[in-house]
Amino acid sequence: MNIEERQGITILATEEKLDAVVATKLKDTVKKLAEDGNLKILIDMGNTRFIDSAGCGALVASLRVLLKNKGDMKIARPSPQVQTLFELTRLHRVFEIFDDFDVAVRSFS
Amino acid sequence: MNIEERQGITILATEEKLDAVVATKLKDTVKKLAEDGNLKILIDMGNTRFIDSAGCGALVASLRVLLKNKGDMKIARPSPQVQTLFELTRLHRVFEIFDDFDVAVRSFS
Amino acid sequence: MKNISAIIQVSSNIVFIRPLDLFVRQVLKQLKPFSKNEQLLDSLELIFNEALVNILEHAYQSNENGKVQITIHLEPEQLEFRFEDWGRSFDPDSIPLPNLDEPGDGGLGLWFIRQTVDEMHYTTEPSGKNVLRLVKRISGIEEDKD
Amino acid sequence: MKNISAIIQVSSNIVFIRPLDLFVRQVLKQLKPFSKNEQLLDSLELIFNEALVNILEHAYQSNENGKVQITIHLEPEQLEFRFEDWGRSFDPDSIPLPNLDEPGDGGLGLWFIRQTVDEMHYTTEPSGKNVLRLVKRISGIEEDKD
Ligand SMILES: Nc1ncnc2c1ncn2[C@@H]1O[C@H](COP(=O)(O)OP(=O)(O)O)[C@@H](O)[C@H]1O
Ligand SMILES: Nc1ncnc2c1ncn2[C@@H]1O[C@H](COP(=O)(O)OP(=O)(O)O)[C@@H](O)[C@H]1O
Repeated sequence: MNIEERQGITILATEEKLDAVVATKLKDTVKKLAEDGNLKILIDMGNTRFIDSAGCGALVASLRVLLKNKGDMKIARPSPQVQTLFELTRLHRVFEIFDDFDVAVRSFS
Repeated sequence: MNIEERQGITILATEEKLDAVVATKLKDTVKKLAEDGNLKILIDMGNTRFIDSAGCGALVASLRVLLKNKGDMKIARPSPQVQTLFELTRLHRVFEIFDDFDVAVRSFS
Repeated sequence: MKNISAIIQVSSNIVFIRPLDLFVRQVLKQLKPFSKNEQLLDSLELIFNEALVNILEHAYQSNENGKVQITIHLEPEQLEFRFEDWGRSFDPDSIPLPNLDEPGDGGLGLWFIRQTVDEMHYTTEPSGKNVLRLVKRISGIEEDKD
Repeated sequence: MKNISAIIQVSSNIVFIRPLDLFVRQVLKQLKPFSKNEQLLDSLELIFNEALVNILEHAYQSNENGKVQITIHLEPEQLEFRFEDWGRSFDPDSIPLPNLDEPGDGGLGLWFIRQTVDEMHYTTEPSGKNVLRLVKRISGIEEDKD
Protein backbone atom coordinates (compact mmCIF):
# COMPACT_ATOMS: atom_id res chain seq x y z
CA MET A 1 0.00 0.00 0.00
CA ASN A 2 1.29 3.43 -0.90
CA ILE A 3 0.01 6.68 0.59
CA GLU A 4 0.36 10.10 -1.00
CA GLU A 5 -1.07 13.55 -0.44
CA ARG A 6 -2.26 15.58 -3.42
CA GLN A 7 -4.29 18.81 -3.33
CA GLY A 8 -5.54 18.07 0.15
CA ILE A 9 -6.62 14.57 -0.81
CA THR A 10 -5.04 11.41 0.57
CA ILE A 11 -4.44 8.88 -2.17
CA LEU A 12 -4.12 5.31 -1.00
CA ALA A 13 -2.89 3.03 -3.78
CA THR A 14 -3.68 -0.65 -3.27
CA GLU A 15 -1.39 -3.41 -4.51
CA GLU A 16 -1.88 -6.32 -6.92
CA LYS A 17 -4.26 -8.06 -4.56
CA LEU A 18 -6.75 -6.54 -2.15
CA ASP A 19 -7.48 -9.80 -0.36
CA ALA A 20 -7.80 -11.36 3.09
CA VAL A 21 -4.04 -11.01 3.52
CA VAL A 22 -4.16 -7.20 3.50
CA ALA A 23 -7.80 -6.48 4.42
CA THR A 24 -7.09 -5.70 8.08
CA LYS A 25 -4.13 -3.54 7.18
CA LEU A 26 -6.28 -1.46 4.83
CA LYS A 27 -8.99 -0.95 7.47
CA ASP A 28 -6.43 0.01 10.10
CA THR A 29 -4.64 2.38 7.75
CA VAL A 30 -7.80 4.24 6.80
CA LYS A 31 -8.92 4.42 10.42
CA LYS A 32 -5.57 5.93 11.40
CA LEU A 33 -5.71 8.39 8.49
CA ALA A 34 -9.20 9.50 9.50
CA GLU A 35 -8.19 9.88 13.14
CA ASP A 36 -5.33 12.10 12.01
CA GLY A 37 -7.79 14.32 10.19
CA ASN A 38 -7.31 13.02 6.64
CA LEU A 39 -10.95 12.94 5.66
CA LYS A 40 -10.81 12.95 1.87
CA ILE A 41 -9.52 9.59 0.78
CA LEU A 42 -9.18 8.25 -2.72
CA ILE A 43 -8.50 4.53 -3.04
CA ASP A 44 -6.51 4.17 -6.25
CA MET A 45 -6.99 0.59 -7.48
CA GLY A 46 -5.09 1.08 -10.74
CA ASN A 47 -2.54 -1.57 -9.77
CA THR A 48 -5.04 -3.99 -8.28
CA ARG A 49 -5.89 -7.01 -10.38
CA PHE A 50 -7.86 -8.97 -7.80
CA ILE A 51 -10.23 -8.35 -4.91
CA ASP A 52 -12.02 -10.93 -2.73
CA SER A 53 -14.85 -10.77 -0.19
CA ALA A 54 -12.45 -9.69 2.57
CA GLY A 55 -11.18 -6.86 0.36
CA CYS A 56 -14.75 -5.73 -0.37
CA GLY A 57 -15.50 -5.86 3.36
CA ALA A 58 -12.45 -3.74 4.15
CA LEU A 59 -13.52 -1.10 1.64
CA VAL A 60 -17.03 -0.94 3.12
CA ALA A 61 -15.64 -0.68 6.65
CA SER A 62 -13.28 2.09 5.51
CA LEU A 63 -16.09 4.06 3.91
CA ARG A 64 -18.12 3.75 7.14
CA VAL A 65 -15.26 5.14 9.21
CA LEU A 66 -14.94 8.15 6.93
CA LEU A 67 -18.66 8.87 6.76
CA LYS A 68 -18.87 8.67 10.56
CA ASN A 69 -16.12 11.31 10.71
CA LYS A 70 -17.89 13.46 8.09
CA GLY A 71 -15.26 12.61 5.51
CA ASP A 72 -15.52 10.86 2.17
CA MET A 73 -13.91 7.95 0.37
CA LYS A 74 -13.99 7.30 -3.37
CA ILE A 75 -12.52 4.64 -5.61
CA ALA A 76 -10.52 5.10 -8.80
CA ARG A 77 -9.57 2.75 -11.62
CA PRO A 78 -11.09 -0.61 -10.70
CA SER A 79 -9.91 -3.53 -12.87
CA PRO A 80 -12.47 -5.63 -14.74
CA GLN A 81 -12.41 -8.23 -11.95
CA VAL A 82 -12.92 -5.57 -9.29
CA GLN A 83 -15.70 -3.90 -11.26
CA THR A 84 -17.44 -7.25 -11.80
CA LEU A 85 -17.36 -8.04 -8.11
CA PHE A 86 -18.61 -4.56 -7.16
CA GLU A 87 -21.56 -5.05 -9.48
CA LEU A 88 -22.33 -8.57 -8.26
CA THR A 89 -22.39 -7.35 -4.66
CA ARG A 90 -24.12 -4.06 -5.61
CA LEU A 91 -21.20 -2.14 -4.09
CA HIS A 92 -21.08 -0.06 -7.27
CA ARG A 93 -24.11 1.72 -5.79
CA VAL A 94 -22.41 2.23 -2.45
CA PHE A 95 -19.06 3.58 -3.67
CA GLU A 96 -18.42 6.55 -5.88
CA ILE A 97 -16.25 4.98 -8.58
CA PHE A 98 -14.16 6.70 -11.27
CA ASP A 99 -12.42 5.15 -14.25
CA ASP A 100 -10.29 8.25 -14.62
CA PHE A 101 -7.86 9.11 -11.87
CA ASP A 102 -7.77 12.89 -12.45
CA VAL A 103 -11.53 13.15 -12.59
CA ALA A 104 -11.63 11.29 -9.27
CA VAL A 105 -9.18 13.74 -7.67
CA ARG A 106 -11.08 16.77 -8.97
CA SER A 107 -14.39 15.38 -7.76
CA PHE A 108 -13.45 16.04 -4.15
CA SER A 109 -13.34 19.85 -4.59
CA MET B 1 6.48 -15.49 -28.55
CA ASN B 2 5.83 -12.65 -30.93
CA ILE B 3 7.47 -12.24 -34.34
CA GLU B 4 7.79 -8.98 -36.22
CA GLU B 5 9.69 -7.71 -39.23
CA ARG B 6 11.46 -4.36 -39.07
CA GLN B 7 13.96 -2.91 -41.58
CA GLY B 8 14.75 -6.38 -42.89
CA ILE B 9 15.35 -7.73 -39.41
CA THR B 10 13.19 -10.36 -37.75
CA ILE B 11 12.43 -9.46 -34.17
CA LEU B 12 11.45 -12.35 -31.97
CA ALA B 13 10.12 -11.18 -28.60
CA THR B 14 10.27 -13.78 -25.84
CA GLU B 15 7.69 -13.96 -23.06
CA GLU B 16 7.92 -13.71 -19.28
CA LYS B 17 9.79 -16.99 -19.03
CA LEU B 18 12.28 -18.50 -21.46
CA ASP B 19 12.33 -21.88 -19.77
CA ALA B 20 12.11 -25.60 -20.46
CA VAL B 21 8.42 -25.17 -21.29
CA VAL B 22 9.15 -23.03 -24.37
CA ALA B 23 12.76 -23.95 -25.20
CA THR B 24 11.90 -26.38 -27.99
CA LYS B 25 9.39 -23.96 -29.48
CA LEU B 26 12.04 -21.23 -29.63
CA LYS B 27 14.55 -23.51 -31.35
CA ASP B 28 11.96 -24.73 -33.85
CA THR B 29 10.77 -21.20 -34.57
CA VAL B 30 14.27 -19.89 -35.26
CA LYS B 31 15.08 -22.92 -37.42
CA LYS B 32 11.95 -22.33 -39.49
CA LEU B 33 12.70 -18.60 -39.81
CA ALA B 34 16.24 -19.36 -41.01
CA GLU B 35 15.00 -21.94 -43.50
CA ASP B 36 12.62 -19.32 -44.88
CA GLY B 37 15.55 -16.99 -45.45
CA ASN B 38 15.18 -14.76 -42.38
CA LEU B 39 18.84 -14.58 -41.47
CA LYS B 40 19.01 -11.47 -39.29
CA ILE B 41 17.29 -12.27 -36.04
CA LEU B 42 17.04 -10.11 -32.96
CA ILE B 43 15.82 -11.82 -29.80
CA ASP B 44 14.06 -9.10 -27.80
CA MET B 45 14.07 -10.18 -24.16
CA GLY B 46 12.54 -6.95 -22.83
CA ASN B 47 9.54 -8.83 -21.45
CA THR B 48 11.50 -11.80 -20.12
CA ARG B 49 12.05 -11.92 -16.39
CA PHE B 50 13.46 -15.43 -16.14
CA ILE B 51 15.65 -17.81 -18.10
CA ASP B 52 16.82 -21.31 -17.12
CA SER B 53 19.41 -23.73 -18.48
CA ALA B 54 17.00 -24.99 -21.13
CA GLY B 55 16.39 -21.41 -22.28
CA CYS B 56 20.13 -20.75 -22.48
CA GLY B 57 20.53 -23.97 -24.46
CA ALA B 58 17.80 -22.94 -26.89
CA LEU B 59 19.48 -19.58 -27.52
CA VAL B 60 22.83 -21.25 -28.20
CA ALA B 61 21.21 -23.76 -30.57
CA SER B 62 19.42 -20.91 -32.35
CA LEU B 63 22.64 -18.94 -32.81
CA ARG B 64 24.31 -22.07 -34.26
CA VAL B 65 21.53 -22.52 -36.82
CA LEU B 66 21.90 -18.93 -37.97
CA LEU B 67 25.68 -18.98 -38.16
CA LYS B 68 25.52 -22.20 -40.16
CA ASN B 69 23.24 -20.42 -42.61
CA LYS B 70 25.53 -17.35 -42.72
CA GLY B 71 23.02 -15.30 -40.76
CA ASP B 72 23.29 -13.64 -37.38
CA MET B 73 21.39 -13.54 -34.11
CA LYS B 74 21.67 -10.87 -31.43
CA ILE B 75 19.99 -10.32 -28.09
CA ALA B 76 18.35 -7.15 -26.79
CA ARG B 77 17.29 -6.02 -23.32
CA PRO B 78 18.19 -8.89 -20.99
CA SER B 79 16.75 -8.58 -17.46
CA PRO B 80 19.10 -8.65 -14.46
CA GLN B 81 18.39 -12.37 -13.95
CA VAL B 82 19.10 -13.12 -17.62
CA GLN B 83 22.27 -11.02 -17.63
CA THR B 84 23.50 -12.72 -14.45
CA LEU B 85 22.98 -16.16 -15.94
CA PHE B 86 24.68 -15.17 -19.22
CA GLU B 87 27.70 -14.03 -17.24
CA LEU B 88 27.79 -17.10 -15.02
CA THR B 89 27.76 -19.36 -18.08
CA ARG B 90 30.03 -17.02 -20.07
CA LEU B 91 27.35 -16.73 -22.73
CA HIS B 92 27.84 -12.96 -22.62
CA ARG B 93 30.96 -13.63 -24.68
CA VAL B 94 29.09 -15.79 -27.15
CA PHE B 95 26.11 -13.54 -27.83
CA GLU B 96 26.13 -9.96 -29.01
CA ILE B 97 23.97 -8.30 -26.35
CA PHE B 98 22.40 -4.83 -26.35
CA ASP B 99 20.70 -2.98 -23.52
CA ASP B 100 19.12 -0.61 -26.01
CA PHE B 101 16.64 -2.00 -28.50
CA ASP B 102 17.19 0.61 -31.23
CA VAL B 103 20.95 0.29 -31.06
CA ALA B 104 20.47 -3.46 -31.45
CA VAL B 105 18.31 -3.01 -34.56
CA ARG B 106 20.76 -0.56 -36.12
CA SER B 107 23.72 -2.83 -35.41
CA PHE B 108 22.60 -5.25 -38.13
CA SER B 109 23.14 -2.78 -40.95
CA MET C 1 -6.30 -34.97 -22.35
CA LYS C 2 -5.31 -37.25 -19.53
CA ASN C 3 -6.60 -36.28 -16.11
CA ILE C 4 -4.39 -33.81 -14.28
CA SER C 5 -4.15 -33.73 -10.47
CA ALA C 6 -2.22 -32.01 -7.78
CA ILE C 7 -2.43 -32.66 -4.04
CA ILE C 8 -1.05 -30.01 -1.73
CA GLN C 9 -0.66 -30.11 2.02
CA VAL C 10 0.09 -26.95 3.94
CA SER C 11 -0.34 -25.61 7.44
CA SER C 12 -3.15 -23.12 8.03
CA ASN C 13 -0.78 -20.21 7.61
CA ILE C 14 -1.81 -17.14 5.62
CA VAL C 15 1.56 -17.17 3.95
CA PHE C 16 0.14 -19.90 1.68
CA ILE C 17 -2.98 -18.09 0.48
CA ARG C 18 -1.44 -16.14 -2.39
CA PRO C 19 0.98 -18.85 -3.51
CA LEU C 20 -1.87 -21.37 -3.71
CA ASP C 21 -4.19 -18.97 -5.53
CA LEU C 22 -1.45 -18.30 -8.05
CA PHE C 23 -0.59 -21.98 -8.41
CA VAL C 24 -4.17 -22.80 -9.33
CA ARG C 25 -4.50 -19.88 -11.71
CA GLN C 26 -1.20 -20.76 -13.38
CA VAL C 27 -2.14 -24.43 -13.89
CA LEU C 28 -5.49 -23.48 -15.42
CA LYS C 29 -3.93 -20.78 -17.57
CA GLN C 30 -2.01 -23.44 -19.48
CA LEU C 31 -5.19 -25.33 -20.33
CA LYS C 32 -8.01 -24.61 -22.73
CA PRO C 33 -10.58 -23.10 -22.37
CA PHE C 34 -9.13 -21.16 -19.42
CA SER C 35 -6.12 -19.84 -21.32
CA LYS C 36 -8.28 -17.49 -23.35
CA ASN C 37 -10.88 -16.68 -20.73
CA GLU C 38 -9.61 -14.24 -18.09
CA GLN C 39 -13.06 -13.89 -16.61
CA LEU C 40 -13.34 -17.62 -15.97
CA LEU C 41 -9.84 -17.61 -14.46
CA ASP C 42 -10.82 -14.68 -12.24
CA SER C 43 -13.92 -16.41 -10.94
CA LEU C 44 -12.11 -19.69 -10.25
CA GLU C 45 -9.23 -17.90 -8.52
CA LEU C 46 -11.81 -16.08 -6.42
CA ILE C 47 -13.75 -19.10 -5.21
CA PHE C 48 -10.59 -21.10 -4.57
CA ASN C 49 -9.36 -18.19 -2.47
CA GLU C 50 -12.66 -17.84 -0.59
CA ALA C 51 -12.80 -21.53 0.27
CA LEU C 52 -9.21 -21.52 1.50
CA VAL C 53 -9.56 -18.33 3.54
CA ASN C 54 -12.72 -19.73 5.17
CA ILE C 55 -10.78 -22.74 6.39
CA LEU C 56 -8.03 -20.60 7.88
CA GLU C 57 -10.44 -18.10 9.45
CA HIS C 58 -13.39 -20.25 10.45
CA ALA C 59 -12.34 -23.91 10.62
CA TYR C 60 -9.04 -23.02 12.31
CA GLN C 61 -9.98 -19.57 13.67
CA SER C 62 -6.65 -18.15 12.53
CA ASN C 63 -4.65 -20.74 14.46
CA GLU C 64 -1.69 -21.41 12.17
CA ASN C 65 -1.01 -24.98 13.31
CA GLY C 66 -3.90 -26.61 11.47
CA LYS C 67 -3.48 -28.83 8.44
CA VAL C 68 -5.11 -28.18 5.09
CA GLN C 69 -5.04 -30.57 2.18
CA ILE C 70 -6.09 -29.37 -1.22
CA THR C 71 -6.70 -31.47 -4.31
CA ILE C 72 -7.08 -29.99 -7.75
CA HIS C 73 -8.42 -32.50 -10.23
CA LEU C 74 -9.02 -31.82 -13.89
CA GLU C 75 -10.87 -34.10 -16.26
CA PRO C 76 -11.78 -33.26 -19.86
CA GLU C 77 -15.24 -32.13 -18.80
CA GLN C 78 -14.86 -30.87 -15.25
CA LEU C 79 -12.72 -29.20 -12.66
CA GLU C 80 -12.80 -30.19 -9.01
CA PHE C 81 -11.32 -28.41 -6.01
CA ARG C 82 -11.32 -30.47 -2.83
CA PHE C 83 -10.43 -28.94 0.54
CA GLU C 84 -9.83 -31.05 3.62
CA ASP C 85 -9.40 -29.67 7.11
CA TRP C 86 -9.39 -31.02 10.65
CA GLY C 87 -10.85 -27.96 12.35
CA ARG C 88 -14.34 -26.81 13.30
CA SER C 89 -17.08 -28.01 11.05
CA PHE C 90 -20.24 -26.16 10.01
CA ASP C 91 -23.46 -26.67 8.13
CA PRO C 92 -23.41 -24.71 4.87
CA ASP C 93 -27.18 -25.06 4.55
CA SER C 94 -27.61 -23.04 7.74
CA ILE C 95 -25.74 -20.04 6.33
CA PRO C 96 -28.18 -17.39 5.08
CA LEU C 97 -27.74 -15.55 1.81
CA PRO C 98 -25.87 -12.27 2.24
CA ASN C 99 -28.03 -9.19 2.62
CA LEU C 100 -26.77 -7.02 -0.22
CA ASP C 101 -28.64 -4.03 1.19
CA GLU C 102 -26.45 -4.17 4.29
CA PRO C 103 -23.01 -4.26 2.72
CA GLY C 104 -20.09 -5.24 4.89
CA ASP C 105 -21.93 -7.83 6.95
CA GLY C 106 -19.91 -10.63 5.38
CA GLY C 107 -21.32 -13.87 4.13
CA LEU C 108 -20.16 -13.18 0.58
CA GLY C 109 -17.63 -15.98 0.28
CA LEU C 110 -19.95 -18.96 0.28
CA TRP C 111 -22.38 -17.06 -1.92
CA PHE C 112 -19.64 -16.42 -4.55
CA ILE C 113 -18.77 -20.10 -4.42
CA ARG C 114 -22.35 -21.26 -4.87
CA GLN C 115 -22.91 -18.87 -7.75
CA THR C 116 -19.87 -20.19 -9.59
CA VAL C 117 -19.82 -23.97 -9.16
CA ASP C 118 -22.19 -26.64 -10.40
CA GLU C 119 -21.83 -28.79 -7.31
CA MET C 120 -20.82 -28.10 -3.73
CA HIS C 121 -20.61 -30.90 -1.18
CA TYR C 122 -19.54 -30.53 2.43
CA THR C 123 -19.19 -33.52 4.73
CA THR C 124 -17.65 -34.19 8.10
CA GLU C 125 -16.18 -37.65 8.43
CA PRO C 126 -16.32 -39.59 11.72
CA SER C 127 -12.58 -38.96 12.11
CA GLY C 128 -13.33 -35.24 12.32
CA LYS C 129 -12.07 -34.44 8.85
CA ASN C 130 -14.15 -31.90 6.93
CA VAL C 131 -14.26 -32.23 3.17
CA LEU C 132 -15.48 -29.48 0.87
CA ARG C 133 -15.83 -30.49 -2.78
CA LEU C 134 -16.45 -27.91 -5.47
CA VAL C 135 -17.18 -29.11 -8.98
CA LYS C 136 -17.41 -26.94 -12.06
CA ARG C 137 -18.37 -28.51 -15.37
CA ILE C 138 -16.51 -27.03 -18.32
CA SER C 139 -16.32 -28.69 -21.67
CA GLY C 140 -13.20 -29.26 -23.69
CA ILE C 141 -10.52 -28.96 -21.03
CA GLU C 142 -7.18 -29.74 -22.69
CA GLU C 143 -3.59 -28.65 -22.83
CA ASP C 144 -3.03 -25.44 -24.77
CA LYS C 145 -0.06 -26.08 -27.01
CA ASP C 146 0.19 -22.55 -28.44
CA MET D 1 9.05 -17.93 13.27
CA LYS D 2 7.46 -21.36 13.44
CA ASN D 3 8.62 -23.78 10.79
CA ILE D 4 6.68 -23.56 7.54
CA SER D 5 6.17 -26.56 5.26
CA ALA D 6 4.30 -27.49 2.14
CA ILE D 7 4.10 -30.92 0.53
CA ILE D 8 2.98 -31.10 -3.06
CA GLN D 9 2.26 -34.15 -5.16
CA VAL D 10 1.85 -33.81 -8.90
CA SER D 11 2.20 -35.98 -11.97
CA SER D 12 5.30 -35.50 -14.11
CA ASN D 13 3.47 -33.15 -16.44
CA ILE D 14 5.13 -29.98 -17.70
CA VAL D 15 1.92 -28.11 -16.99
CA PHE D 16 3.09 -28.02 -13.34
CA ILE D 17 6.55 -26.51 -13.87
CA ARG D 18 5.58 -22.85 -13.93
CA PRO D 19 2.87 -23.07 -11.26
CA LEU D 20 5.30 -24.77 -8.87
CA ASP D 21 8.11 -22.30 -9.59
CA LEU D 22 5.71 -19.45 -8.89
CA PHE D 23 4.32 -21.09 -5.78
CA VAL D 24 7.78 -21.37 -4.28
CA ARG D 25 8.77 -17.85 -5.25
CA GLN D 26 5.52 -16.48 -3.85
CA VAL D 27 5.91 -18.26 -0.50
CA LEU D 28 9.48 -17.01 -0.13
CA LYS D 29 8.54 -13.49 -1.20
CA GLN D 30 6.40 -13.14 1.91
CA LEU D 31 9.31 -14.00 4.19
CA LYS D 32 12.40 -12.10 5.22
CA PRO D 33 15.12 -11.92 3.99
CA PHE D 34 13.76 -13.02 0.58
CA SER D 35 11.16 -10.26 0.37
CA LYS D 36 13.82 -7.63 -0.22
CA ASN D 37 16.28 -9.72 -2.17
CA GLU D 38 15.21 -10.29 -5.76
CA GLN D 39 18.54 -11.86 -6.63
CA LEU D 40 18.17 -14.50 -3.94
CA LEU D 41 14.60 -15.18 -5.10
CA ASP D 42 15.84 -15.49 -8.69
CA SER D 43 18.52 -18.00 -7.78
CA LEU D 44 16.17 -20.12 -5.66
CA GLU D 45 13.47 -20.08 -8.33
CA LEU D 46 16.13 -21.17 -10.82
CA ILE D 47 17.47 -24.14 -8.90
CA PHE D 48 13.98 -25.28 -7.90
CA ASN D 49 13.05 -25.19 -11.57
CA GLU D 50 16.22 -27.03 -12.68
CA ALA D 51 15.70 -29.82 -10.16
CA LEU D 52 12.06 -30.26 -11.16
CA VAL D 53 12.74 -30.17 -14.90
CA ASN D 54 15.50 -32.76 -14.45
CA ILE D 55 13.01 -35.14 -12.86
CA LEU D 56 10.52 -34.72 -15.69
CA GLU D 57 13.15 -34.98 -18.42
CA HIS D 58 15.63 -37.46 -17.02
CA ALA D 59 14.03 -39.49 -14.21
CA TYR D 60 10.75 -39.83 -16.19
CA GLN D 61 12.13 -39.15 -19.69
CA SER D 62 9.16 -36.90 -20.45
CA ASN D 63 6.62 -39.62 -19.63
CA GLU D 64 3.80 -37.67 -18.01
CA ASN D 65 2.49 -40.51 -15.82
CA GLY D 66 5.22 -40.37 -13.20
CA LYS D 67 4.70 -39.08 -9.69
CA VAL D 68 6.70 -36.26 -8.16
CA GLN D 69 6.48 -35.22 -4.54
CA ILE D 70 7.99 -31.93 -3.47
CA THR D 71 8.51 -30.70 0.07
CA ILE D 72 9.39 -27.13 0.90
CA HIS D 73 10.52 -26.74 4.45
CA LEU D 74 11.52 -23.47 6.08
CA GLU D 75 13.18 -23.11 9.45
CA PRO D 76 14.52 -19.87 10.93
CA GLU D 77 18.01 -20.64 9.66
CA GLN D 78 17.54 -22.76 6.55
CA LEU D 79 15.47 -23.58 3.53
CA GLU D 80 15.10 -27.12 2.23
CA PHE D 81 13.67 -28.32 -1.06
CA ARG D 82 13.09 -32.06 -1.21
CA PHE D 83 12.18 -33.81 -4.47
CA GLU D 84 11.01 -37.41 -4.58
CA ASP D 85 10.52 -39.41 -7.75
CA TRP D 86 10.00 -43.04 -8.67
CA GLY D 87 11.76 -42.93 -12.05
CA ARG D 88 15.31 -43.61 -13.25
CA SER D 89 18.00 -42.88 -10.75
CA PHE D 90 21.48 -41.50 -11.40
CA ASP D 91 24.72 -40.76 -9.65
CA PRO D 92 25.24 -37.00 -9.35
CA ASP D 93 28.95 -37.52 -8.60
CA SER D 94 29.42 -39.06 -12.03
CA ILE D 95 28.17 -35.94 -13.82
CA PRO D 96 31.07 -33.82 -15.07
CA LEU D 97 31.19 -30.06 -14.70
CA PRO D 98 29.85 -28.29 -17.78
CA ASN D 99 32.42 -27.21 -20.33
CA LEU D 100 31.75 -23.49 -20.56
CA ASP D 101 33.93 -23.24 -23.66
CA GLU D 102 31.51 -25.50 -25.50
CA PRO D 103 28.21 -23.74 -24.79
CA GLY D 104 25.04 -25.60 -25.48
CA ASP D 105 26.29 -29.00 -24.42
CA GLY D 106 23.98 -29.00 -21.40
CA GLY D 107 24.96 -30.00 -17.92
CA LEU D 108 24.23 -26.54 -16.54
CA GLY D 109 21.31 -27.46 -14.29
CA LEU D 110 23.15 -29.51 -11.68
CA TRP D 111 26.00 -27.02 -11.75
CA PHE D 112 23.63 -24.11 -10.99
CA ILE D 113 22.19 -26.14 -8.13
CA ARG D 114 25.58 -26.99 -6.63
CA GLN D 115 26.72 -23.39 -6.88
CA THR D 116 23.68 -22.15 -4.98
CA VAL D 117 22.99 -24.60 -2.18
CA ASP D 118 25.00 -25.47 0.91
CA GLU D 119 24.06 -29.15 0.85
CA MET D 120 22.88 -31.50 -1.86
CA HIS D 121 22.02 -35.12 -1.07
CA TYR D 122 20.73 -37.68 -3.54
CA THR D 123 19.74 -41.17 -2.46
CA THR D 124 17.84 -44.04 -3.99
CA GLU D 125 15.82 -46.01 -1.48
CA PRO D 126 15.39 -49.80 -1.79
CA SER D 127 11.77 -49.20 -2.83
CA GLY D 128 13.07 -47.38 -5.91
CA LYS D 129 12.25 -43.92 -4.66
CA ASN D 130 14.84 -41.26 -5.44
CA VAL D 131 15.21 -38.40 -3.00
CA LEU D 132 17.04 -35.18 -3.82
CA ARG D 133 17.52 -32.83 -0.87
CA LEU D 134 18.76 -29.30 -1.36
CA VAL D 135 19.58 -27.24 1.69
CA LYS D 136 20.39 -23.54 1.71
CA ARG D 137 21.36 -21.89 4.99
CA ILE D 138 20.02 -18.38 5.33
CA SER D 139 19.85 -16.54 8.59
CA GLY D 140 16.86 -14.72 9.97
CA ILE D 141 14.04 -16.30 7.98
CA GLU D 142 10.78 -14.88 9.31
CA GLU D 143 7.43 -13.58 8.20
CA ASP D 144 7.54 -10.12 6.67
CA LYS D 145 4.70 -8.18 8.23
CA ASP D 146 5.17 -5.00 6.17
N1 LIG E 1 -14.64 -23.97 5.95
C1 LIG E 1 -15.44 -23.50 6.94
N2 LIG E 1 -15.37 -24.02 8.17
C2 LIG E 1 -16.16 -23.57 9.16
N3 LIG E 1 -17.08 -22.60 9.00
C3 LIG E 1 -17.21 -22.04 7.79
C4 LIG E 1 -16.41 -22.46 6.71
N4 LIG E 1 -16.76 -21.73 5.62
C5 LIG E 1 -17.73 -20.92 6.01
N5 LIG E 1 -18.02 -21.08 7.31
C6 LIG E 1 -19.08 -20.39 8.08
O1 LIG E 1 -19.95 -19.81 7.13
C7 LIG E 1 -20.04 -18.38 7.32
C8 LIG E 1 -20.17 -17.69 5.97
O2 LIG E 1 -18.99 -17.78 5.25
P1 LIG E 1 -18.70 -16.79 4.06
O3 LIG E 1 -19.88 -16.75 3.17
O4 LIG E 1 -17.44 -17.18 3.41
O5 LIG E 1 -18.58 -15.36 4.72
P2 LIG E 1 -17.58 -14.79 5.84
O6 LIG E 1 -16.34 -15.63 5.78
O7 LIG E 1 -17.35 -13.39 5.43
O8 LIG E 1 -18.31 -14.91 7.14
C9 LIG E 1 -18.80 -18.03 8.08
O9 LIG E 1 -18.97 -16.87 8.85
C10 LIG E 1 -18.55 -19.25 8.94
O10 LIG E 1 -19.34 -19.21 10.09
N1 LIG F 1 16.65 -36.07 -11.32
C1 LIG F 1 17.43 -36.73 -12.18
N2 LIG F 1 17.17 -38.03 -12.48
C2 LIG F 1 17.95 -38.71 -13.34
N3 LIG F 1 19.01 -38.17 -13.97
C3 LIG F 1 19.33 -36.90 -13.72
C4 LIG F 1 18.55 -36.11 -12.82
N4 LIG F 1 19.09 -34.87 -12.76
C5 LIG F 1 20.16 -34.89 -13.58
N5 LIG F 1 20.31 -36.11 -14.18
C6 LIG F 1 21.41 -36.49 -15.09
O1 LIG F 1 22.43 -35.54 -14.95
C7 LIG F 1 22.72 -34.91 -16.20
C8 LIG F 1 23.09 -33.45 -15.98
O2 LIG F 1 21.93 -32.71 -15.58
P1 LIG F 1 21.92 -31.15 -15.74
O3 LIG F 1 23.17 -30.60 -15.17
O4 LIG F 1 20.67 -30.63 -15.14
O5 LIG F 1 21.97 -30.85 -17.29
P2 LIG F 1 20.99 -31.30 -18.48
O6 LIG F 1 19.65 -31.53 -17.86
O7 LIG F 1 21.03 -30.15 -19.41
O8 LIG F 1 21.57 -32.53 -19.07
C9 LIG F 1 21.49 -35.13 -17.04
O9 LIG F 1 21.78 -35.11 -18.40
C10 LIG F 1 21.00 -36.48 -16.53
O10 LIG F 1 21.69 -37.51 -17.18
